[in-house]
Amino acid sequence: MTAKTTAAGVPYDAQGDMSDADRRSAAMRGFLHEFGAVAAAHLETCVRCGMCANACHFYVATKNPDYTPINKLRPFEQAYNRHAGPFAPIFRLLGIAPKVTVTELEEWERLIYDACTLCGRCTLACPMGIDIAELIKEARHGMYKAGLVPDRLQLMDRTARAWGSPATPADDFADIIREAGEQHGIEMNVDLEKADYLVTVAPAELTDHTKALADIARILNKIGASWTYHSEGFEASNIGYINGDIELQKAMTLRLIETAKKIGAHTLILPECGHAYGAARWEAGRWYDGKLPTRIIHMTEFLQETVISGKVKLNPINCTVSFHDPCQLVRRGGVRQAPRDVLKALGTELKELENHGDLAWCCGGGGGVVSNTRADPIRFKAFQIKQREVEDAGAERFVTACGQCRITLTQGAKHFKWDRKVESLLELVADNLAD
Amino acid sequence: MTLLDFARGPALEASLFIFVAGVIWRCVGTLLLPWRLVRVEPRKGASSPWVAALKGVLVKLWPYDTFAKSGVVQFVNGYIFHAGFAVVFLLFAPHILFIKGVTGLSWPSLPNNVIMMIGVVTAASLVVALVFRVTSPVLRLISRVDDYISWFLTFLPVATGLMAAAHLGLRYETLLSLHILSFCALLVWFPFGKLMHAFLFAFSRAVTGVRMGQRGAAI
Amino acid sequence: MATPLLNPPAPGRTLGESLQQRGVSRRALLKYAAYLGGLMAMPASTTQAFAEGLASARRQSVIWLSFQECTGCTESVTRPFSPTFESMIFDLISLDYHETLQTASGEAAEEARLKAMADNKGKYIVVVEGAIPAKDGGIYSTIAGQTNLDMLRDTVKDALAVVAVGTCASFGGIPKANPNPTGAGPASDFVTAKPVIAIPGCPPIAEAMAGTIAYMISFGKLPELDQRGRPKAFYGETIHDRCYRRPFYERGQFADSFDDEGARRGYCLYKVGCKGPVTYNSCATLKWNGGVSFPIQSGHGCLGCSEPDFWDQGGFYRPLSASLHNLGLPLAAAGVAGVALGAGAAWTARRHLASRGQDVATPEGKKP
Amino acid sequence: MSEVLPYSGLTGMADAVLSEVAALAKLACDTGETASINLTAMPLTRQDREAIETRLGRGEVEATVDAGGRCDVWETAYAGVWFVRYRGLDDRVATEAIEICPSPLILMSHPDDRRVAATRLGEDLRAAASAAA
Repeated sequence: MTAKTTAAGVPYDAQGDMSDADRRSAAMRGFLHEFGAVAAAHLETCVRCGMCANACHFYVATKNPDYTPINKLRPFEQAYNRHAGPFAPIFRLLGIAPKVTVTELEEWERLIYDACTLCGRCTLACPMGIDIAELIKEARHGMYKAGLVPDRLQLMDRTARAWGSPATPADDFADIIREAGEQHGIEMNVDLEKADYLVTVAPAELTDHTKALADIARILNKIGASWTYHSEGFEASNIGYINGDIELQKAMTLRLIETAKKIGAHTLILPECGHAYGAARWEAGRWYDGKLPTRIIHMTEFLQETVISGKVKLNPINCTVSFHDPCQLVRRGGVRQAPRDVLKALGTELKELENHGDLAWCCGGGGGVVSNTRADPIRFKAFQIKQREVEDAGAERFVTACGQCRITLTQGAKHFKWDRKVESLLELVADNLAD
Repeated sequence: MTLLDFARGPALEASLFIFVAGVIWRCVGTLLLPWRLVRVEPRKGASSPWVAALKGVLVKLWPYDTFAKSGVVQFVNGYIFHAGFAVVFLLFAPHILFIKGVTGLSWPSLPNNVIMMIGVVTAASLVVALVFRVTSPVLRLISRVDDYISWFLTFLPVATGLMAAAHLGLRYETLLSLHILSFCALLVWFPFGKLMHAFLFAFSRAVTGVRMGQRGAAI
Repeated sequence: MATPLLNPPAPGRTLGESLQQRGVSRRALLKYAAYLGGLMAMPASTTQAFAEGLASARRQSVIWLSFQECTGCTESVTRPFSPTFESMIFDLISLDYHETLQTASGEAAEEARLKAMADNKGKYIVVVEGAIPAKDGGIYSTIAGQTNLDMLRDTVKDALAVVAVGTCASFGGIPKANPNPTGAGPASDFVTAKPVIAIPGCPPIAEAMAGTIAYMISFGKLPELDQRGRPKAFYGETIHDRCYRRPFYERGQFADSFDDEGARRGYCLYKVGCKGPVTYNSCATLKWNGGVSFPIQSGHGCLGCSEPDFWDQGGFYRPLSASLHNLGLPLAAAGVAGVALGAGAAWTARRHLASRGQDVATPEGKKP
Repeated sequence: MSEVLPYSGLTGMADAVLSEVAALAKLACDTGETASINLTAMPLTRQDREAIETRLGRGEVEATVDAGGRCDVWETAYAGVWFVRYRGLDDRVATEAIEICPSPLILMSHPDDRRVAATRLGEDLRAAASAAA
């Protein structure tokens, strides 16, 4: 694992000892596997109108045309045209769609991983309905096969493969939970054999935001639910999903769901994490024939149903608040109303950002970008878009419902010495439970 | 055989053949690929896939305000030349007769001066599209040869049509022949370039509509 | 095209003198010149010169050859509707040979032709009526044992110029229509050494013939011709451009059939197959039968009879903008071909994807 | 075209012709250049022709020429603008022209005709004298 640059000076990381030819063909195998009718319907339809550029925070923040979303797909598209499109045999014969070179793949690593958060804003902008974000995720499957992944993401991948979590070995999980319980004075359930709710976590909560572990426990205890954390299936953030490591994605998804099945949980609560929702709620069906053996909901959805049903009462906060919509939860997940319902129940006055809900700007750190230090410069630039909107909205507090967004925004604030705290919706609820 | 006979005869026949075969080829070749659907348990209360697909096709007719603003050239100009091309192609009496000859369908036409005006606007709008393509760094980067060929072959029938209608330059039958031949060229190119979006856009929008519809997310 | 054609006046009386002899005043010639000049849109200032030119010219020897034809052109050109004007052409020319009109027959007829050729060597005009069959040595039409082709070549050798009268002689016309069994072609296919002026039409307008001949006699040169060899004075504009129904076309008002309201209102006949937009002729202005009417005025679209291959334009009632042939079958075939190609492409792609992507874990957990 | 139709038969060409006549009349005054507009070669309807004729009206001079058929000539209500209607032997109108000139050529005697006529006049007189004698 060494940082390299292409002849054109583009930095890239490469893993493994593959020859260039092997690397290329591994990438092609990965790409090829994605080329079904659905991807084809998208790849066949682009008219190069360029409207996706202005939807992308990285393009808007830098004005670098390389970051035009559809441009990030070029090698993927070229491979499609050469190998799967309706004219592929002719293109191959005439050399119209030349082979993707390993150099191109190396150059595009930066665009596919560093410059895309899979936020899907470009998908909304595309007049042809091309789901660019989805295609980039599919392109990552090939890149992962070729060992062309940013080292930082690859490191997390290896950790997750070894430990079941990029943050901690499974063996230590129960201890972390108990410690958090002691620290916050909450009774914790871990590794119970039977429970109605299986509660899962994201790495941020095992390191930076341990209070969140206690917060959800506080609420579940309050409503008298039967619930547990479980060492066999706790890690909901899915680094495989982000990196394009489909094997890991499957392993991590199955671990959660099989654990839920094992303990007879009717509901699996995902933590405040965007990609956890995308991976578990919308892609687990891949391995369960489109049916989920258990209900899978995001923390925010859980808060909404608990608050709306009146199971918990909240003390009003009486302040103005702006909400950052996590892309995977809202734009790509359809959970638009839940956080707003909860904020309303908290008695706050919501001051929406200029771009909010489905059209919200990404924090700039999703899709693994926040963990990929190589992307820091553009990530900070993208952060400023959000910073401006938050200032313009002028609310007293700034809340979100995704740990990764929270870390990204907090880091951005720190970088620009911006004294705004990014708060968690869960924490806000837990802190204001009425007796 | 005069140029006009060639244009109205073998040229039109061959190009229509290529057009029909090519369009179907590309559609069938795309849709008969393995579907590779990622199976999903839809959100409760999500609209059915067919409704979601239709919604995907329709919603995308109009951009969200923010994208309409940031992509105003593409959006406004795009609408102008699409509508202009459609009106000129579909509502000019001689064109309707051509379509009737091929499909048996016909409908009322617009007066020629209206068509002329719209034709001029369409041509101007296409020029704007090209200027934007070659001046915008984003579009310059993402454009392919396809984009320029498709532009040229779309512009040519509009230009020759206007010239023929205005009797500009050459003799009418020559201009008419060139107009028909340029349309033939458009037909021949159509299935192989990006112009196919005229058919494929519906599939692309529909699958996104279904994917997002299942999640109850925006399209 | 200002090639001087005619030699200095031969001995003998001029036309003016011979007319005077018959008590016809010069006003009559002036009237004739005004008439033809007006039709040819000649500048008014040249009318006088036109008349003077005619007065000082000698009668022009003309040899009229009839080949694959129906004599309709002769009928049209020689049967005067307005006798004053249309018969005056015969004061201008000496029709030395014309199969249909001459009284001589058999060998005497052929002798007349040979005599005219000898007497006016290099000065006579050959009018060709009808197409010339060239297949199988031209045996499909012979006169006095001589093929049309040979007779044409013989006669034209010492001619001053050739006038192809009618569409058959100009462009091959009906004999040349598909499948053209006799290999017929226009005069211009076989005459290369002499100027060939085309006066097409089925039949041609008499005034176009008279005007052209009179012009040549009066001014001693060819009139200005278009790229198909037609005098621009009569074939310079399309029927459509000079059609009184043109405003309806512009307004998009059309007859959809011959008995609908649009037809009764005199709307444009484009939709019922009028070829006016691509037909160059003077019918819309000169009209027929002494200016009474022309096809469009009588409610029928222009057939395009003064254009090459007008018989093979896909049918008289097929709109100009429609393709020449019915495309139902070819397009159905195209559809089938498209499905086959598409399915083939998808099958190839599936195999290709399967063979190249086989060692990748299947994300769906299912076979593709 | 029957009367019940809304179509007036006017194509707008009449106005165009009339304004050209006006322009040519002006030019003729300024430069002395004569001009002639032949109405036959124009896409005019019967109604157009009538409109032109009516608009120009009738002036002081009217003449009939009999040379290979009749020819009606009249000066319109506008001096120097003449209307000439050429007819064939059968009296049908062959062609019509509007001439902008002091006097249409058709009204002038041709020098050749005059020469012949002068000769003939002398001969005729002599013949008459000798007959009388």
